[in-house]
Amino acid sequence: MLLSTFISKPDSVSAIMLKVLLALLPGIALYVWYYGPAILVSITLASITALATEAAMLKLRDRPVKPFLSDNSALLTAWLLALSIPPLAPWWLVVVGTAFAISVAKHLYGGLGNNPFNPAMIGYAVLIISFPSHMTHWLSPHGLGQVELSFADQLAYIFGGHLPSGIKLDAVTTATPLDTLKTQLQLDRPVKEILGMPIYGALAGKGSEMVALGYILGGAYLLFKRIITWHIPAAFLGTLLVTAGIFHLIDPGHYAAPLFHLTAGAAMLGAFFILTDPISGPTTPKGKLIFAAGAGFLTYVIRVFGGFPDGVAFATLLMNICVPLIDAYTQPPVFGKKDGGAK
Amino acid sequence: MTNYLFILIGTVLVNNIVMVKILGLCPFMGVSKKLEAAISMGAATTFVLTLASGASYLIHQYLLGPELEYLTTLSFIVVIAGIVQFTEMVVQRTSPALYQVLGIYLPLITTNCAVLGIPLLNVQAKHNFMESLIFGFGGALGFTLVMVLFAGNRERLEGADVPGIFKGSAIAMVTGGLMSLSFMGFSGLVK
Amino acid sequence: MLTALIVMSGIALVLGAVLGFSAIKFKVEGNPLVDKIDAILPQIQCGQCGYPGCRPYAEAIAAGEADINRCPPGGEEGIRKLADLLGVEFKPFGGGTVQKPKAVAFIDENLCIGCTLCTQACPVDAIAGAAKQMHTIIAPVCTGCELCVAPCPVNCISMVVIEEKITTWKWKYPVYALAPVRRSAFGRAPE
Amino acid sequence: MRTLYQFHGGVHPPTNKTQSTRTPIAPAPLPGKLVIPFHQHVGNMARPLVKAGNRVLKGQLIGMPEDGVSSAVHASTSGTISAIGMAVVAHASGLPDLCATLIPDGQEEWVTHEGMAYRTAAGADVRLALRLAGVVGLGGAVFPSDLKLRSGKHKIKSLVLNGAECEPYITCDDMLMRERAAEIIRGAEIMRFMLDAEEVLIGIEDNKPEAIAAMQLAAAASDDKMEVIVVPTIYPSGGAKQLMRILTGIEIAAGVRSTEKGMQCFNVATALSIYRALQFGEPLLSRIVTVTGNVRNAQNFEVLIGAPVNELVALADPLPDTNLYIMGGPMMGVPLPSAQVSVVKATNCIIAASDKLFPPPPPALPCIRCTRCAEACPADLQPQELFWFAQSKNFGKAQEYSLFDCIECGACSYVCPSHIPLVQYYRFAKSEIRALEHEQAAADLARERYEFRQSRIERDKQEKAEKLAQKEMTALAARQSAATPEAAADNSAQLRIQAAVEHAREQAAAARPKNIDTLTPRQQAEIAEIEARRAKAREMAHPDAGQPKE
Repeated sequence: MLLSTFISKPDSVSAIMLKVLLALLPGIALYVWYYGPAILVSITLASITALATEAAMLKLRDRPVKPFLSDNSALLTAWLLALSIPPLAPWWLVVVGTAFAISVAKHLYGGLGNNPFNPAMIGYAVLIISFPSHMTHWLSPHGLGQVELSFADQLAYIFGGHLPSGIKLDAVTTATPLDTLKTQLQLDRPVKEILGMPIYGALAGKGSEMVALGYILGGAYLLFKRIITWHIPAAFLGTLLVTAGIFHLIDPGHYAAPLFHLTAGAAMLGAFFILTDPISGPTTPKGKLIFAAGAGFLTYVIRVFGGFPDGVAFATLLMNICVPLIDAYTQPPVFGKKDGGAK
Repeated sequence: MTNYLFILIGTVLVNNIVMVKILGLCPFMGVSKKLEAAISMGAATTFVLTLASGASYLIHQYLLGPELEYLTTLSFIVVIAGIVQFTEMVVQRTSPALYQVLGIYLPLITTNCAVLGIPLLNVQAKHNFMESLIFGFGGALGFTLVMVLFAGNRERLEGADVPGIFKGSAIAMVTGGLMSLSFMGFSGLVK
Repeated sequence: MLTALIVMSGIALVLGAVLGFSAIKFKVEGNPLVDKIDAILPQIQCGQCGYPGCRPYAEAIAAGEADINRCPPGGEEGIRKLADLLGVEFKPFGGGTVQKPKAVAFIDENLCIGCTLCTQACPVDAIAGAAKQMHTIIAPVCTGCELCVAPCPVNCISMVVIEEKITTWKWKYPVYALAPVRRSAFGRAPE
Repeated sequence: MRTLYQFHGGVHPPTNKTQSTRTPIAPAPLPGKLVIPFHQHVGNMARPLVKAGNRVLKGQLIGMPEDGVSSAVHASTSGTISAIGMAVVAHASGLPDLCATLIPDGQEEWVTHEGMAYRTAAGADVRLALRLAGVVGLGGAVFPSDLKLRSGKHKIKSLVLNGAECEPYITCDDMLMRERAAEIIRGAEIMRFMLDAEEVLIGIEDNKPEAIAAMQLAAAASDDKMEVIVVPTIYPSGGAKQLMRILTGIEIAAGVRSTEKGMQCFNVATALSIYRALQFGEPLLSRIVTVTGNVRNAQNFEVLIGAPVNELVALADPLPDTNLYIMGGPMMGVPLPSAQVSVVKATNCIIAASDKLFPPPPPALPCIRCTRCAEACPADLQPQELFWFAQSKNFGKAQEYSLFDCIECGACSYVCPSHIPLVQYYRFAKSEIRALEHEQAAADLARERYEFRQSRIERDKQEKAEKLAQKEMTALAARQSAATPEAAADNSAQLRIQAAVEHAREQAAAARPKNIDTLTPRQQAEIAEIEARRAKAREMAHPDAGQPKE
């Protein structure tokens, strides 16, 4: 018998997830514009793997397949992971990462709603630790590579691992702007000079800064639709800005400008799409601020001082670990028990 | 001074004794079901570990010397066992509640390989007395941090729809592994 | 060789002295654990655990003589609490003990001969009545231990299962429906 | 303009109120049978005063309030009591409860009744009159009103009259305020007088302009300081605590009495019944019920307490695909276990439901912690955490996260994108916790009694041992002191006889039945019968005892 509320708002998990997927489209479109359609291949690959793994895990766990397969959460994980790894990555890299994310990080914990870690970021972390060399070959934006690969050549490389004869991988790929900055700084070149290199645009990487703009657009849509609240993006970007600003003020020759850090790497993707994952994130407003501020700080530290090219994934995972404690210690006071609650 | 700070950050985060060195897994798995127990265990271990680091440095430096190097492990074990016994008695007397919470795990600090591991690492790294103390304290702090975070996660996981065969220790192991994966993000931070 | 012996026995001597001293200094009396276990037990005093009451059973658990899964009235919840307190794994019921629905004793007053055997058996004085007078169960304090049933010479005591009333009715655990919920139409269609 | 305050959260479900406000309140015709439960209020069940076959008059007391929190129950019309027994009542459990079945004779013959001069009578007498009139809160809580009309040691500043009626579909208070504003204001004057409150604040949601106008007109005519305050439409503004927060800015925590903060809150319909009870001596026999939903003519009816729901709904002409009746609104209402249950004092609305009107929700998915529920919660709780703990039966944690501050308003369930029956989980957890607490109390009592028994047995044993020792001592002393053996024998024989006499006396005292002095012949006969049965039982138990030996 139905005993609780008899009416409910016309809303659903799958609709929410669908809106997040929609919000990713401007970023993806700009991605394709600047880097070519290879990313669509990895997104498709990741999506198919995610759905297949999800279905298999649901079957194994004896759970109904249909309602969970149509909740779009597996697709979202797949898209976020595909957007985090190089578009020219071999097919098995995408498949391994996605399958690991869905099966271990999500379904071992009980599937949708139960995972303490962001599955996409677990997938990314596993890949960058297991296959570091494959994870650093990023496609050069249009007009910057020594050679431009045709879409057919890209497909051949993704699925067969062969480049057209006479073309070396290094000729079509490059390190990310963040990675380049780090390696060049180790050669004792000043930031200003490094940022003059052709891969850099107005703020950060050429192309990638525009993709970041696309993510901001999507983020604005999510804020407008009230899928996410302002807390996480604001605290994350704010902390990143302030931390980068302080270091930049101390030594502008060695530390890049704050706006560079905001638009470089996965900062915008993280701020609006990764950290805002409600399942692995905190739930209280104060907790969201602490969580995102911590992630912003860790992102900067790992990016600038650590051994990995970008810090968003690890910062997200490290803050994910802290979520239960953050939630437990930031419970807002209940009705009538606020300090000075009388008026 | 920065040297000490680096040792501290290094032991707490970058070379975390549990997450990176994979030492001290017994209490990490055993006493992390409840948050309070994890905090108390961390505190007790911090006390023992700091004391053991200092004592073992003194013994190694002044009692054993180069010709009795082969007694290092043996003597460290004896000293640690003694300190743990002492701690147990103090805790039982001063805080019966804490004693209750820690239960059988208090004597287990003796067999916590992290507690033996850190003095041995100290010897290996040729730390001086102050460095040994800070290394021991930092290691214990890292241990406590990870214990507390892990306990928080395990308390929450109790409500999760974990598949039957993964319930309990299995999923805790998986979580420990994924936490370790996350801590690898710190690698390269302090050389 | 000799130095090694001297060093090790020196360490042992010092530690022994310190521990011996603290053993006197930090002496603790009594065992608060028994009280804590006793507080968890349902106090039905039924003896189904094989001990003559709840407290003796608590003492046996504290001494490590008895398992935690021998109290059927406490239910699985009770075992879980004991497991939490003692830091051991949860165990299902052992030794052929079954959990029965809650019941109270009922004396058929037509048959009672007033022999007082049942009043002597009742651990909580829940039977009123003197010699040669019929007895009555004081239902609100009856724990349903069934200890009075066997001694009755005329078999006039029976256990009556407590039925659910509106005042004791509990909301049921919602069925986590993954198939669409169908509303169950009531018996007859509304006119 | 008064400053209004806001409470956290709240939702805006479609109100669906206009369907039932098009026609005035209509009296429901006398039904063929009334089933009146004895437990219609919070607290102890009323004690039945009538037996099957008794003729009762309209307004006659048939259920006497028991000690403490309780209220009276009356015959809603004149007729014959055909049965006192268990019947399924309007309760989510679907369990039966003690009811009186009344067959009306159609005479509507009133019991003699008269009003009382409440201004001159002692406060306790006025409250007793209300208790015996069965006046309880008609907003749905059915808490005995007399208990709320004690100002106690706290000074009451504001008397809040709740006319917000925020639940969708329900319009009984709206219609009552439109049609009987003057009487409600009279009731408010009585309550203000009894509580010695400074002001009366009447909160009405802004979607009831007619009611607001009527109430303003009536309030203006009063000598008391009364103010009709229009509050914005938001669910659950009609929750007592939420309304008091809106009107005064003061929040009352769970477990705190509003009087401690100088406030008391009543429903408008309660004000009316208080007025009727004191002015005319009329007990609470009927109430206004909205019949709406899947019906052709949604309308408000004045219904006698005890009238069967199916006869009431038939007046509104339900559509054939109706498959469920809900008592209350769509947010907090409970499905009725059967259409045959009767209207009780808590019945403010009956919604005929069909799958078309309230489509069954899609399958519930796991919680994704989106916190829409936390944003909607008017009690500032974290429903997602409560759900997490309730579904894993971690009751201790659920309580830590203030489960009992939940008012079960359903705002969280309404907004949940996973369609989880959240309130259901909270109700489950709450009743489990209450049961566990009850069990714990029982265990504590058992331990106490057990320990007392142990100590008594120990003491008895000791006393016995002492007595024995003493006896031996005296015997020894006697043996030693006795000059002649004869005297000693005499002495001990005397002792023995004395003991035997005492024993016999004791036994006699123990065996003599008590309370036989004032027995009627019938009772004496009963006792004799029991003795006979007992003798027979004894025979059965010891078959050889009574038989002559061969």
